[in-house]
Amino acid sequence: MLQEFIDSLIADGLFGGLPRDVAYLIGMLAAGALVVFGFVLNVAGITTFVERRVWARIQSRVGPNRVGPQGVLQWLADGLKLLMKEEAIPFAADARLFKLAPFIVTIGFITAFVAMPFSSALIVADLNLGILYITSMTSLVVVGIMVAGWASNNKWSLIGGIRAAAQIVSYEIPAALSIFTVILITGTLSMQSIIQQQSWLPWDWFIFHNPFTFIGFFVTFVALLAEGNRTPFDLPEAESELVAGFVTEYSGARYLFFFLVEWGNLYVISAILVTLFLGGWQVPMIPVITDSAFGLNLLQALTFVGKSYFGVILIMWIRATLPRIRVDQLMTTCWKYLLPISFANFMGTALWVLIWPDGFLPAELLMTALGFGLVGYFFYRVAYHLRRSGAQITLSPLS
Amino acid sequence: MDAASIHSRLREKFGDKILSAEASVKDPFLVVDAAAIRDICAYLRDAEGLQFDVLTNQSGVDYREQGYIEVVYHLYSYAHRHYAVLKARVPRDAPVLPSVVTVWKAANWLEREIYDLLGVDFTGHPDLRRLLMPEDWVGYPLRKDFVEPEEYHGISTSRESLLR
Amino acid sequence: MTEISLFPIVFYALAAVTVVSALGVAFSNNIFYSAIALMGTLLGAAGLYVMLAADFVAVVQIFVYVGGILVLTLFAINLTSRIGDVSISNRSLGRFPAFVALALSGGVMVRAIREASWNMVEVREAVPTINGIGNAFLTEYILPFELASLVLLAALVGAVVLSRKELRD
Amino acid sequence: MSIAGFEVEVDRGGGLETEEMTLNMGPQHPSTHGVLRFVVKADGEVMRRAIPDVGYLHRSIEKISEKVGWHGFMPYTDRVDYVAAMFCNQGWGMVTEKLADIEVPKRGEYCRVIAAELNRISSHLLSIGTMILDIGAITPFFHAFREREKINDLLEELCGARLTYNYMRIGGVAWDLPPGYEESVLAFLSQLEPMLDEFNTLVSDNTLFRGRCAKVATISAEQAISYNLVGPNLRASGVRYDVRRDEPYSVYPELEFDVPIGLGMAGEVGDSFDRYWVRFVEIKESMKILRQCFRQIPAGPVVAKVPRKLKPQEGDAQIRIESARGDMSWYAVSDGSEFPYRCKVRTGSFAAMSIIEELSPGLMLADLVTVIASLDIVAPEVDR
Repeated sequence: MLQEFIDSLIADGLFGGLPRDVAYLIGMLAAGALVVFGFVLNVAGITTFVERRVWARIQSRVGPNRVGPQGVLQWLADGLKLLMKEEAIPFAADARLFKLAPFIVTIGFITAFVAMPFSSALIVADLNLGILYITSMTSLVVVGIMVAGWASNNKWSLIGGIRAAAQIVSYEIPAALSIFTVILITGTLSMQSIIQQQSWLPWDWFIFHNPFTFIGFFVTFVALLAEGNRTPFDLPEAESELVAGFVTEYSGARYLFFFLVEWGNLYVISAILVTLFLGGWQVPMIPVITDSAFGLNLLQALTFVGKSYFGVILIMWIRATLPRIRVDQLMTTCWKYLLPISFANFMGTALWVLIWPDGFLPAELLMTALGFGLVGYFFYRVAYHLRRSGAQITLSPLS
Repeated sequence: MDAASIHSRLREKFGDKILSAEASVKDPFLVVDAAAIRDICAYLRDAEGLQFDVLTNQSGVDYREQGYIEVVYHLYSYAHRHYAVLKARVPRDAPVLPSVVTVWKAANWLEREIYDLLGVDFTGHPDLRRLLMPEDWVGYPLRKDFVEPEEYHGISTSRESLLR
Repeated sequence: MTEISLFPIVFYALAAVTVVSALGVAFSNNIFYSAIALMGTLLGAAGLYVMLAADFVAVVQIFVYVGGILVLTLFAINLTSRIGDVSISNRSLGRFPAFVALALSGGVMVRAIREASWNMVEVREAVPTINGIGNAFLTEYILPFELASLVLLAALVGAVVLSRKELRD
Repeated sequence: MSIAGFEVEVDRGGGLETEEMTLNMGPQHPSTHGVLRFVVKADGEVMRRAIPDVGYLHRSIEKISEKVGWHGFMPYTDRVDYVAAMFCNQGWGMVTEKLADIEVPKRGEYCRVIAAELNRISSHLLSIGTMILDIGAITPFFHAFREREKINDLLEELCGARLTYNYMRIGGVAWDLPPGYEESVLAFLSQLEPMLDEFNTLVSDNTLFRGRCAKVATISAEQAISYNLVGPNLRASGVRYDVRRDEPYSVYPELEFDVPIGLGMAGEVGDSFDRYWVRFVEIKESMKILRQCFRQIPAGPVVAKVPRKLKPQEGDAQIRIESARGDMSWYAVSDGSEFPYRCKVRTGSFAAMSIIEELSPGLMLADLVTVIASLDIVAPEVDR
């Protein structure tokens, strides 16, 4: 995409007589800067604001509502405050690595957005290896966390770093296996091709493709939660046990970077799930809107971001509700339950694809019905508890 | 079992180790020989019909004029729902007393506290360290003749004006 | 106007990153620094793979070596004793044998470089390599592939045996 | 240990050889409930020993009592346990009344019980809320504190303060109930009921919460009695003992209530979940007591005539009351003067704190937090 765009710009003579490679370089840097400053940072920032408001609603509070209308600029204010704060580097810390760690973490996070599709055209680079690239790049984050934990020269940080490493390395296996389950169906690693093989109809989504992918979706969700250090797997920074885990000694801008990554990763997790299982940016062809390329892409991008934010809010909901599990429970969950389940999923899907290479519509419809039934039952239970407790519900997100 | 019968049973068992008994006060108490306190407590805990399984409170009181420190044991029995109060008196200048940690584990910290604040030395205590005050504190604050030091590690303990 | 290409510049930059980091691994006194320098080496090598149009190998290099092996290395370092000390070091041992080994292997390498016939290959369009790799692994090279996993298993068992307390006593 | 209902064998320590790590937890640490310090000897995540170091909140309240007089000490007792200050008020009042032979009027006793039981609810709400916060869930904490805030409002209406009440006096209470108090308390109780149900479904039935608490730091009945654990901690170990019921004081003989004990619902009797559960059920019992109090409260004076310069006769006395953290034992010595000769209070947290060192070996680092929270330790109560 980007290459064609730059080619057209060169043809228009925008780069004058510059050599082709230099033009590409400039184009790439510009695109990267645009993505980082125009999207990634804002996504992370806005997610913190959304999280605080969602939490506030769940916890019967108001939440930030002073900076800007309904407090939407709170994240900017917080970010600026952190940037202007004095940064304290502990005297006994290893200053060089201490400073390096946030950068490693941020690189691991931002580079993942290169292969992140937002619409059929809106993607920095539709890498042939898209999903593998994203998972391998996000594994850089754990290196940064470990460096942060060690360089802080603080035992709480060290334990946090070790916990993070043990957790992420363990959960990478079920996550990867579950992701590969989808790859078995698609036969490609490219994010765009994966999405193109689904459609906007729910039973064409890979979550409802067969029973194994249905379970695989939940396995992936749990494993990615653990990789993103989110509750109930937020052991690396468990504030009641480890003070703040690997970020204990960080302050100011470096602290900001860690939290940027933490909240940005929420979006990455959801986007991976949406791409693999929930139909990505696929939209119905509504004649008036999708006639123009702009309208089509806008609708697709809105769909994708909307679905992703649904996942983000789900993760926030989980974080607001569940307690944290213990280290031994964490390892048991991974090695004794998730890993065998994901192996079974992998084999099951392989067989399924062998038998029905083009999918089996009755099973897809059945799985869809089951999925929607589960969601419906969930809301029925929620309504039951709300009635029983006589809670007062305010549906308006604003107040 | 009321205070009088507990007294008579103890008198039967320990004889003159029971120094005196006071029955006509709010909480009837026995004054016992300090050296025998552990045996008496062990007996009180285990004997049939007594079974004082809890040490609800153990306090030290400094009687400066009388010249002794009194360690008061408040016992209670969940099985029989009765109380007993034992008092052991040790001289102020050499307050030494057998520890009852082996009888009730609750005595561990209670005795450490008394050691910390009144300076009573409990022999046989497994871990007799200061509990509330800093390890390097000099003096026993709950003694009546304790005078607060002017400063602690260069930090003044007094202020010129309370409103500053 | 000559068409200057960024290709060699990028190549030499990546090569420099790789070599400098590798030197850092070897010469750093701090074992943790060595491990971090290793990350630079691995990432540089991944970059070189990309330049060779071996995209799959590059990504797997990061996925396995950085995401897996390096993390485990750091993990192991963090769990070693006296990790709190600032002066944990990997002192150089046995300089003379090392020199001999260096001389021998260096000689072999120089000879290999001089005697190799360096053919220039036409620059091709980068094509996806996954299919080829997959087919090769599961048909022609299936025996070495499976043997490699056996070796890894043996190494794993060996590591556990070495670190068991009761067996060492 | 059990995760999601499955029994799981976990090898806690042993096997691989590792080096012991000394961790200094506190005095500033998010979950030490005040200012506590633990020196933790850990083998990785598993603790070999956690040695408590208390005294960071020592304000020498017992020494102060010797300088301020019988009446004047009452506000200081608030600071013994600032989470449940009414009980300290009541304890000091009762021990002085016992020494000076003062009879509290019936209405005064009822006012005391109403205030104390409200305070017990608020203290238990704080306890279970922070326990869940320490285990990692955030929302239940806010739900508990929302209700606690309403109790604070009610107590503020009663005595003008939200934390350190100084409501009771020697011989009764400072003021009668404000007009309309019964209605506001009963309205509060009726909306607390559904909130507790909601809390129950959100927390008590939560698999992860149960997994974190089940079979963690189990205290047997013998251990609990030997360490003189009191109140909810004792009852969680299966000992059905409540000072209010078994050594009645005040007007508790006239009130009907149950004494809950630990049932081993999540794992075994006396584990962390039972300690949580006993507190949870006790909130409901306190609500029952409050409703009865308002039905039975007689008219009359609320405070007895007590001389301004109180000089109890020489002697000593001990009383025990059931505070929110269990049996609180007050011992006071009078030398016949205006000032207490010695005052000693043995609190629930003091006993609970001393057992942690014995419980700690083999627990995980995360469990230490659970244990501190489930024993409901309030640091100022330990140090006084």
